[in-house]
Amino acid sequence: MSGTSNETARRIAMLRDMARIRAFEREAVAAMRSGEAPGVVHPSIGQEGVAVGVCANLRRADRITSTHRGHGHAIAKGADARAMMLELHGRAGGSCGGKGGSMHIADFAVGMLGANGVVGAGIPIACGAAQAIRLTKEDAIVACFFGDGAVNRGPFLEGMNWAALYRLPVLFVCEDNGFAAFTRNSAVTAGGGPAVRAEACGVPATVVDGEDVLAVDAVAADLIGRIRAGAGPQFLHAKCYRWEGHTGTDAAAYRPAEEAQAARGRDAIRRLAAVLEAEGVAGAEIIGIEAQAAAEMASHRAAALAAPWPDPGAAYTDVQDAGAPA
Amino acid sequence: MSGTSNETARRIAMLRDMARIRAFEREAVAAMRSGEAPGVVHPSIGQEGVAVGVCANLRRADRITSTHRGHGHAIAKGADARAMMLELHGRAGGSCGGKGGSMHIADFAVGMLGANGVVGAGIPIACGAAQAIRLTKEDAIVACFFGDGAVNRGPFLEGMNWAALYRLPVLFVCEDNGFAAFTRNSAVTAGGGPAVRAEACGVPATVVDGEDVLAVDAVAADLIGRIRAGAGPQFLHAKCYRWEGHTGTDAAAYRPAEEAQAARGRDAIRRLAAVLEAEGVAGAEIIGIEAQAAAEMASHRAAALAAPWPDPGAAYTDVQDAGAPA
Amino acid sequence: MTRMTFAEAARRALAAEMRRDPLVWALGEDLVQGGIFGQYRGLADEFGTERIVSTPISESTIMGAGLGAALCGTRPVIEMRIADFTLCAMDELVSQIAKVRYMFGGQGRASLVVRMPQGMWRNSAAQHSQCLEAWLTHIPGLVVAAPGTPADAAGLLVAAIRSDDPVVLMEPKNLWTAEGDVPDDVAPIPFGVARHAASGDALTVVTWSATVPVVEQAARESGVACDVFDLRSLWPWDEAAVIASARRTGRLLVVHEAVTVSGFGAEVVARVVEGVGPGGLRGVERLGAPRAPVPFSPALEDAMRISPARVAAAMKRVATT
Amino acid sequence: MTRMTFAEAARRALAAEMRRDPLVWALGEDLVQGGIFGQYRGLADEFGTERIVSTPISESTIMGAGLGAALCGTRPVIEMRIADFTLCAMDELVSQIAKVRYMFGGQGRASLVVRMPQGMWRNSAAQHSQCLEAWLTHIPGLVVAAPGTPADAAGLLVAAIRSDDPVVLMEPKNLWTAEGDVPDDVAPIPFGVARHAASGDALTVVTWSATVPVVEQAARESGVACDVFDLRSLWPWDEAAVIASARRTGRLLVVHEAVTVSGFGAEVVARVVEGVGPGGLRGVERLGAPRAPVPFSPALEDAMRISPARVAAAMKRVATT
Ligand SMILES: Cc1ncc(C[n+]2csc(CCOP(=O)(O)OP(=O)(O)O)c2C)c(N)n1
Ligand SMILES: Cc1ncc(C[n+]2csc(CCOP(=O)(O)OP(=O)(O)O)c2C)c(N)n1
Ligand SMILES: [Mg+2]
Ligand SMILES: [Mg+2]
Repeated sequence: MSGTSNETARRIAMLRDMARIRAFEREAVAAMRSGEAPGVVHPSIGQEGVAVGVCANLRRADRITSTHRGHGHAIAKGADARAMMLELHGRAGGSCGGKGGSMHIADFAVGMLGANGVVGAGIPIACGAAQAIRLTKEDAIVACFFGDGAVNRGPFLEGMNWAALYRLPVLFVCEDNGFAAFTRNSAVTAGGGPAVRAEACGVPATVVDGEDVLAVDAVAADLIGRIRAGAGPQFLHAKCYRWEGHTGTDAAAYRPAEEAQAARGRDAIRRLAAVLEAEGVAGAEIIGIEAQAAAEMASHRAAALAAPWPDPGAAYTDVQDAGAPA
Repeated sequence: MSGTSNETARRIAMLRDMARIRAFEREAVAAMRSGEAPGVVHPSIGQEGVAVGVCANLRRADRITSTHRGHGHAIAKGADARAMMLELHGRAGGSCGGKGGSMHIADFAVGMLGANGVVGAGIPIACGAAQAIRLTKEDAIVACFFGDGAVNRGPFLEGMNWAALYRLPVLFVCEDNGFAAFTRNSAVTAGGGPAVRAEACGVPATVVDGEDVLAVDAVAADLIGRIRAGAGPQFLHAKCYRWEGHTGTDAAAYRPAEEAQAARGRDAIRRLAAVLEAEGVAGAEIIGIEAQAAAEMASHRAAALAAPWPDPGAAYTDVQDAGAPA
Repeated sequence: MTRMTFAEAARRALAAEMRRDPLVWALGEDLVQGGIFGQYRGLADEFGTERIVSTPISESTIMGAGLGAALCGTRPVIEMRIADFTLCAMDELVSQIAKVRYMFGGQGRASLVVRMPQGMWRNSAAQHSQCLEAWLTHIPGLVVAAPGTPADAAGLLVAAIRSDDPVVLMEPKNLWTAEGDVPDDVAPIPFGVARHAASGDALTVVTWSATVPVVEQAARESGVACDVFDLRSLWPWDEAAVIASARRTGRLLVVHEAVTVSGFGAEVVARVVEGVGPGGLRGVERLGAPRAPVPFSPALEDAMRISPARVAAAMKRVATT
Repeated sequence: MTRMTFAEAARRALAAEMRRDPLVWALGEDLVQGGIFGQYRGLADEFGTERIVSTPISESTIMGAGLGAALCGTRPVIEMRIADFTLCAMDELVSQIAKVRYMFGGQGRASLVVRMPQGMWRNSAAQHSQCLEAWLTHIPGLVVAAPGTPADAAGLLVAAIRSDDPVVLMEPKNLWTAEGDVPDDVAPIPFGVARHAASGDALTVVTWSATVPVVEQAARESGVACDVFDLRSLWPWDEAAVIASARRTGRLLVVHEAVTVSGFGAEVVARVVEGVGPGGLRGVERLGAPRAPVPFSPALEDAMRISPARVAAAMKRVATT
């Protein structure tokens, strides 16, 4: 295989991951809307390029921390999508045995240290994970995903300072989709933005078009390389757009429909597909990848619906060893 | 009176306030060491120029929030020094009736909204005070004092963003004395420092020599003028040095003695005295001002020692109206 | 009287208070958009964005700014979105708001309201389902209220806004859409006065917040003659009424959604035992959550949920011990 | 056995554990300088500044980083300086550390220790004197320990470090300089086993932490034959021993420094009443702090302090009801 075709294979893998994330979330939203999946789902549809472009540069030993909008991070890091779908449905065999749900998906086997229901809470956790990696002399880094809304929470400042101070191997990834729940984030954020704030605390920052997965990939490769080389933390500000509402049931009436429409025109999946086609990959192959992704996730959803509920007794396990509920 | 002599009178007043703060704290530390004053005292000796230079530009209607090292702010804002000394001694007639002590001195009559035992906690409070001032259309601003250690706490970021976002009338004053308790603050702070962090959140920042009260005065006058004119929040990074230990009993063995010695050579009081003498104020007048300050505070201390203890029943008052302790 | 949801009752009560007193204002995330339960819907249109303030995701500063604003004479309503997020603002609530009046010897007061919708709601899982009322009853300086009906949602909110004390209002997330009759002109409900929801001689039942309708249903269906008290406020709480009832029935059941261990039910039991004397009671039970986080799956969450059937069974158990 | 202070016992225990297990490390403010009570003195010299880490004033991140480090296989000792500052890190403790194992279905564990010295100490006033143990007993996932003697300070710290559960250690600030005999080779003290500090038939007395020596003194001086239990750990706690004793004595006194209302004493009373049945007790009392913040002035602080004389009076009261 030539270098180019190696590269193409890598890009096809990225396309596949993005397609899988999208397909996963389309099923997840549908399942939530139909009531088959309980609780609330926060889709990252339109933002797949960030998760995939970053995680394409991570190894299994590397760790990630994630957010309430974390399906994409998990899948891109290699988490078991079937177990995730079961988890979303609250079934036995789910990633967390049905105890976590969409907002608490974790897959420690692939270094996915957990989604988080608290905005910004992953930042200190990522710092400590990196500190432990340092202490145990593991060869690994941590990627810490969070939204643009998190830059207004205190732990953002604390974590940036902390990581810079101890020169920790962390890539901070601010997924800037423009909104914090129902509020346009620019309406509640002053100053020069996430990158400027990170730099003010000593973490070098780079801005990237998060809707261009190859751009994310290139920048992430560079930053992660530096981190592995011991340069300390780096910050990636990835601009993107949240196509859907805040949750699967939010109609996003607080923003002009044209805005979301325009974002759909910048779809990272279609853009990568166009690059691949220009590189000579057959349109049919691309269609096949997307169809396969759709089929995979539809089958996971069917499996989830057919899966048994967890045993009610599981509600009382894994609380703690000493003083566990009787 | 000529303009110059007006100006001189103002400077003499600043000298007097600095001398009063120093004298107050010398007595406070002595009282703490002797055991006459209970609890812990955090002296701001050496930092008087910041409190006085800023407060010289505040009006009675303006508010301040302060820190655990807050005697200087209080006195500079016009708080009743006698009541403060009684408070430090835990006596009836103290600023807070003996309930607060050194770390919780407040004097609402002059807009002193309280010292605070929690690092950084005054920042959100100052933001809200400014918001209320806006809402009630009061003609006033808020000055918010905190230490260099506070810039590593989350509320610092949140408060900067908040104040910039709502364009609140707040002067943030970071009193950078080089230390956070027993740790040199530069050893735990990454990046470009307090001013850079504030600017990253949209609050314009100015750095000043906090050991030069006239420099502080000039910059504060400018910044406060802008705030009153509606320019929104401003940030003042005042560099100074903590002459004493963290508390009255800390020998500060973690730093070279020469460093503190050098700082004593930059004494804001002596520097202003020199300016005044150069302007023709008699040395005797300056000596008199300092002697008067010392006498005042010694007499407050004596008064405190002679003052009655609060009635034990006061321990149960001012908790709350509904559901007060029986 | 008009029939309306809990959220609508609370919305109207806040609007009425904001009309009455220009010093009342509200701050929190997404408030201009109506809040996540619709309890602020339309208020920004009427009162403008200086009184209905959408804030950044900055819980510490939402809480702390509320305090600063109270110290300067306004009456802020601090919206925490859900009680769990108050964990990001505990210093501001517990070490600042609750203590400021006392520490400063009465110079300043934190006359403000902290709204923290709490509890299980649609499988929100461990970080979005916690009940923390017991914590706040432990903190001197705070008044704690926990409405269980639309009428009380309105009346306690009005009381909280008018109170000179800081009042924490634990609104049950699961009841936002529950309906009930609400007075057209809402009067403040005094703190410390329980609602006597049912009368009976067999058993004293104490509850509040989300479990109020559950207990009411169980009392109807259990066949046990229950003396039911919906406490409405937990600090102060109506010790006198509960103790008098328990002295009469000799049996006490406390039902709450929160974890039983160190829940407020423990305080109720302890006070009643102290009040009537241990010899005065024949049966005592607390029905709350096990000491486990709230799980996501309906199969697991339901196993923990306080249902009318479980309450009725407990009623029968305690009534016959 | 060697006689030493509480702080020295804790210091040595940590040093021994750090020697034993290279994955044990500590983080907090001023640790390299020895910590504010000297409980880390000299440790940075022995273990270096990568294992004794002086941090910025960033409580949220001290706590949250501790969790991240535990999830990656180390065993952090998180130093909060004083319990009050934990209020700045409650989300990290309660919504993250306590729940992570459960939420993730057992994939990860927070095997870590959170040290939070607490209580009155030298007129520290309202923001530096709070006792928050009751809060933490209410939170599923946490083990809560509260030593009252130098030997237990060491033995519980060792147990906490070796525990796979997150353990919150409430060290009584007022006892750091208290002296006692400490085994030369410290063994972990199992959680849930009380120390039976005195035997008697007239009255069961339960206490922990700062009030342990106060209660012991009162038991000696009161003339009442007290069966005294120093709980040592509050979750799990030694219900069996306490209930058995109360069944025998028929009288229960719980003494703690924290506010009485919704303090852990309420849980103890409720459990004992549930355990022995209400008819099994003749006297019950809780002795704790009034529901008021802790004041600064010695004249006021002393009015609230739990003294041997006040405890002895309560012992006599309960023993004779
Ligand atoms: C501390 C905290 N405050 C509030 C919330 C409620 N909340 C959930 S998601 C969200 C918006 C987050 O915005 P952002 O960080 O930009 O992430 P996005 O949803 O856009 O991915 C909010 C406010 C929360 N989960 N945690
Ligand atoms: C949230 C919090 N953490 C820790 C402390 C303990 N503490 C008191 S003062 C202090 C140092 C503060 O440093 P700085 O902000 O620079 O103020 P300075 O003492 O130098 O005036 C610390 C760590 C505290 N009071 N509050
Ligand atoms: Mg966003
Ligand atoms: Mg400092």
